[in-house]
Amino acid sequence: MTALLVGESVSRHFGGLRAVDNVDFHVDEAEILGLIGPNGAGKTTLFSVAAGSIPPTSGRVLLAGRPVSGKSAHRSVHLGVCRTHQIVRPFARLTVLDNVLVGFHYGRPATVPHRDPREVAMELLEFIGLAGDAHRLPGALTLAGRKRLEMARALATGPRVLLLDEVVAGLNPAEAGRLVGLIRQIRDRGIAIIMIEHVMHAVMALSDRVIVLDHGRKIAEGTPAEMVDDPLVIEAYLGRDEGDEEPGHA
Amino acid sequence: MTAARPLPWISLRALITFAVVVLVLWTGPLVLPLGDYTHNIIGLTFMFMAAALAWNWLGGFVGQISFGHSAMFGVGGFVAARLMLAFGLPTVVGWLVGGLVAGGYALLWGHPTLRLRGPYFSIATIGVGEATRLIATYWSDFTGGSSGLSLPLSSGPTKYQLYWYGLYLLVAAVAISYWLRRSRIGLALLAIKEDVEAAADVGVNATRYQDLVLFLSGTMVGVCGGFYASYQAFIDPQDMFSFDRSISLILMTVIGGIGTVLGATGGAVVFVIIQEFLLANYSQLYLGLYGILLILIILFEPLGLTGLLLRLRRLIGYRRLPADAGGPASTAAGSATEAAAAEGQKGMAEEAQP
Amino acid sequence: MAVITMNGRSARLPAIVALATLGAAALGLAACTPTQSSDDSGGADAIPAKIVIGATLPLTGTESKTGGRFKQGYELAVEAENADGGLDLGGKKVPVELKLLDDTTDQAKAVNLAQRLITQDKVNFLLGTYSTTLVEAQSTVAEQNQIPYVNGGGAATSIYGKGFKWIFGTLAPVENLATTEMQWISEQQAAGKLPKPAKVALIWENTSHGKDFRKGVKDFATAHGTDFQIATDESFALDGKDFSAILSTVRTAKADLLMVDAHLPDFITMQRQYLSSTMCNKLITYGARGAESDARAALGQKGVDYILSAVWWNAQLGDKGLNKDFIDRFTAKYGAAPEWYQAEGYEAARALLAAIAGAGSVNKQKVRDTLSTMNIDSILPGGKLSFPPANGGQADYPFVVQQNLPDGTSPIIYPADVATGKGVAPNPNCKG
Amino acid sequence: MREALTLAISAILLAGFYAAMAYGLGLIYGVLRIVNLAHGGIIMAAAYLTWQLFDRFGIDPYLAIPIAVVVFFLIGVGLYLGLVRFLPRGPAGAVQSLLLLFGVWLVIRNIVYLLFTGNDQAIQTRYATSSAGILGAHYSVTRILVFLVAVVALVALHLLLTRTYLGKAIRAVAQNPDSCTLAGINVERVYAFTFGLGTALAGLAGVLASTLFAFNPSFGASELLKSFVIIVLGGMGSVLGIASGAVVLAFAEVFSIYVVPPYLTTAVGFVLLVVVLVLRPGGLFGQRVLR
Repeated sequence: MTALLVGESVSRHFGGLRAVDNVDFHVDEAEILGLIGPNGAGKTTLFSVAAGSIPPTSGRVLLAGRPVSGKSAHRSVHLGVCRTHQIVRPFARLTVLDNVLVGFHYGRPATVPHRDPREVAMELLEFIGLAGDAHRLPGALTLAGRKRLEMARALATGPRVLLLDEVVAGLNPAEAGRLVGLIRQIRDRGIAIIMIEHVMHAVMALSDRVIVLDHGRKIAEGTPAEMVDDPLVIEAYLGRDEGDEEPGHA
Repeated sequence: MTAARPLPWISLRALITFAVVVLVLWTGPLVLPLGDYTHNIIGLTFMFMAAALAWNWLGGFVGQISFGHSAMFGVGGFVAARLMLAFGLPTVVGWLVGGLVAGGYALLWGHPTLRLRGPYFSIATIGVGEATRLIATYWSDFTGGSSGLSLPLSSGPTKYQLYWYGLYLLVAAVAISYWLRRSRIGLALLAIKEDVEAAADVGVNATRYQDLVLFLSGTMVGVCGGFYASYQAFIDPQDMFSFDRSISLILMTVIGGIGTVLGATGGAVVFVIIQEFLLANYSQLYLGLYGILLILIILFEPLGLTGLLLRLRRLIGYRRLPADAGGPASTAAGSATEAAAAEGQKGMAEEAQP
Repeated sequence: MAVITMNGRSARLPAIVALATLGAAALGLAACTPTQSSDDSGGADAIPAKIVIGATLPLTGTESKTGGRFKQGYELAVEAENADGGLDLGGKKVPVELKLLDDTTDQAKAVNLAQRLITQDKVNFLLGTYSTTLVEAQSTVAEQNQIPYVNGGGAATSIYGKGFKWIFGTLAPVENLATTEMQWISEQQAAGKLPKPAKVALIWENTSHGKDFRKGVKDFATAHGTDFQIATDESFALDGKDFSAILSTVRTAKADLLMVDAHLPDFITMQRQYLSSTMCNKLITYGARGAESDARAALGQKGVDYILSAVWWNAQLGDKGLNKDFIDRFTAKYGAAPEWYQAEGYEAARALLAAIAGAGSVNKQKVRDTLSTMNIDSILPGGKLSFPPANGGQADYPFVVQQNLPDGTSPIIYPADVATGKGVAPNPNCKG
Repeated sequence: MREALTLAISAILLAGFYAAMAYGLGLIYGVLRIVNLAHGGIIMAAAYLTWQLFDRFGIDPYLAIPIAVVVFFLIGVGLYLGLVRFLPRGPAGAVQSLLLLFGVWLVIRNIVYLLFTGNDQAIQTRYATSSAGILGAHYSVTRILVFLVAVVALVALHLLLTRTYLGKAIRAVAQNPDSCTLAGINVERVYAFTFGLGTALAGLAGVLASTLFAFNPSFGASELLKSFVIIVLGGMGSVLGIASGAVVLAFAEVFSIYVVPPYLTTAVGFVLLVVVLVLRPGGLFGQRVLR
């Protein structure tokens, strides 16, 4: 079957720094693509390009054959590509429900909802497991809760491709486990997912395919199984360690 | 977009209260023996309330503090005056056209500058306001320069009638405020105010909505400028475009409670009361008075009078069940979102947790 | 594509809706606004128990200093009138009450308070406030309500050029300031002390004051054909920080006469730069500036030497007649010599009182007519005060030209009949 | 041509004052990310202090500099500890700081007004109108002195920020307060000091202004606005950035007389401000503006 979201030799440079360097990728419907690599590898930058937040220096990203990169973020969302943030960014002074409603009202302008969006939103919150907190403020949620909210808000926009940036990281094993399950369910709804993740077992458990980035370049691609014993990957992770912040959200 | 909303953006109760208040204000002067002076001052106050509300759309709802709204006030005033002088346009038409021109002018500088946030935007608006003032002051052919413009005394509504025109202005401003706050758009504005990027990442076209609000704000302030021109019958650039005028709008809103409809209006009233009655006796203290007021409000009650009211409400244990209201997209009067959005300036959302 | 249009509507629709609301609210309801049942007691001819004269002055705010001076003038005049029981209306002595409010140098307030004095306090007549813009704003109220309004604080000709019938001003137009100075200058030309033709550098602040000054100079120059040629003609913004650009144009123009119109801060800044740039023109004037104590304090005696200045009135006029009487009573009451502000305030009030007495009633129309036709003895230069309708009710008389001398005095040097000293030209400080 | 030269020199002299005027605003913004709207008020108050010292005790303005600097340093620290400290950090705080410090400005203006009335004041030193020749043309001694002081201040400030431990701490905090806290720097103390220093610099500017111009309680408004223009033009990167911004503005104002009528020279600055803010926002204040 044909790939849904395709990146064609995508590059993004910040001044001299090649944050993303000539990367090709693709993800199919109902597929989970893992995106791994050490800090500073350019994963988040790649997300930002795919989500339209920042234009690529060269190359392009296509959704079902139509370019989504290089447009403004909200356009990409309207086309069906939505991303979450590594550091969750809920609208702190909107209730959980209203956070989701923003997505419903503005994420999918083409589809005029026949039903009360607030009902739909509540259903989504049920699914995501935040129904009980609908009328609370994000500040009152646990980290796990806020990560779920971040995902709920993204789902509300009715994406065809969901870009998840380290949603599992920082959660305790139990929460992580539940979230992994949730992500599967989302995939089962036919939504393509690209996820950046440092929590290896999560990536390995979820991903149908994995792409490894290092210094902005794609150094490996394949099934999770293939990745674990790929020398390049091991070197990338163990060979050198780099604590520096990734460009893109510097 | 109404399709997207089950409930009207203003509850029946609110609507009725509003109508009653307007009716009282409309008939007030006819039954009560107000002195002419008070009568006129109230009329002028209506205009200030409308202007403060308009400023609040941008400053409060979107969180972009403008120090340059005098620019639109002046443009509106002078365009209206010119139109009345040159073509003898009916006063109200003059105001509206003046307002639209002012709104257009606001877009002209606003569209590019609204990409800036926080202090950067504010600084830019200071630049805009000052540049506009200087250019207007020396563009004698249009503004009459330092000698200003005098409107025809005979034509147009009398000061006495202006009271009601002011009232209509206020009604329009309040209506737009509620609509901006409570309709679907209110949700977008709150999101933008919270985090532009995140808003864009869920599909909100931040630029478009900021532009829209600035245009509305500029237009309304421009119309107020026209009203002021008719009220004064003489306007000169130094006064119309003065920095203090922009400041007074900020003061009104901040005193009353930035980001809230009630606040902007109440603030304007307090502002005028201070102007008229306190300053009459202690006029050499008025600058400091406002200064201290500002400091106290920012430090202790960033929501101004509205904040005090909210506290009072909390004190007497008043709670609105959030279940009956889910934020701006519905009737948000007491909802956590509204309260929190109000509390907003404090930067502590927990405050509003029901 | 649907995305775009859909979005487009969602954002544009509101604008239309909102403007519709606005339009409907204003236009639709414009019709139904009550109108006022006006009770105009203006025509009443009955002799009242007292005559109430209303006025606002900037007693606080930026013009507070001047406002206070006008207050002194107003009060002195009214006090003098009441000293013998008040105004004589048809054989009946009627006391005069002055109702004075503080407009805090704020335009809107000046307008509102004037409105209040007329409609609420039902004053019979109005005296004006100070500074052109405030008077200009206030005059419209007086005109609307058809109440005589005499002011000593608005000089701009624009105030009197609107065909208003009820506005009278005792300040002669600033044109006259320039004209009077030019007259003295051309006398010096005739005496061969100043070159003929003389190159004039004309620098004016961009205010109505500056504009009128400029007009005076230019009109005089054109009237005197070849005697003067305007070498530079520049205006500057208030509160300038650096005048080097303007001064350099003056330098390159090689002007003989430097004729500037500026208010105090700019005068100080500019004169300091002028002096330190070692420029020297055969004659300098800063319009009304230069003789005041503030100027000497800020620039030092040498800094203001030989500066030519012209004012509406000057205490040195007070050696005889009305002036002596005025100054004596003023110094007796306030323990200081009056300046032109107090004099103008005093004259404005006196003129109004004289008109009331002349009309023999408080009938606004009659008093207005008297004001526009009367011609009374005055302390102002020329000794006569009238409000010629030809000038829209603005008084018209020569200024008094003073010159600062090294000995620290600033004698009146023109017009000759009131001169207390001899003018010096060209500026002896300039070598070559 | 030599007229242009003369103008260029006086533009440079003006730039000296402009730079001195903007240092304080720039420093405080660069470190605390707070726009000190009270800046103009401080300048005005310092002018009055200088005038009083000169008038009552005959202290020469330039000798009054150390006094003013100390006094306003303390005032600045006081303002920080008493008011600014309580503002939330982040965007909300940024907006509130504008309003708070504007309030402070109003209060200062009113106090000065009550103490000395609204009249224009000016300081008349012996050398106020004396001049010195540079390249044939003559320039006011005061302007030259002001320029020199500004340069000295520039160098001193630069050294302080680059050479001393305190300076390094300030710059570290400016870059990343959080990690500084971790590194054991007392961020609050650095903030207090910086605010004091910025206020002291504004005080210095006030002293210099008092020797050049006549002033009254509303003096300082245009100084504040021009300081904005300068820090926006020069970017917040460094003290040198501010200085260069000052030069740009001064030249723009002085030479714009060839392009626009003299009375519009002031407007030039503000137009510049907006244009630069819009076109080069990324370069502004030395960091990303667009969020």
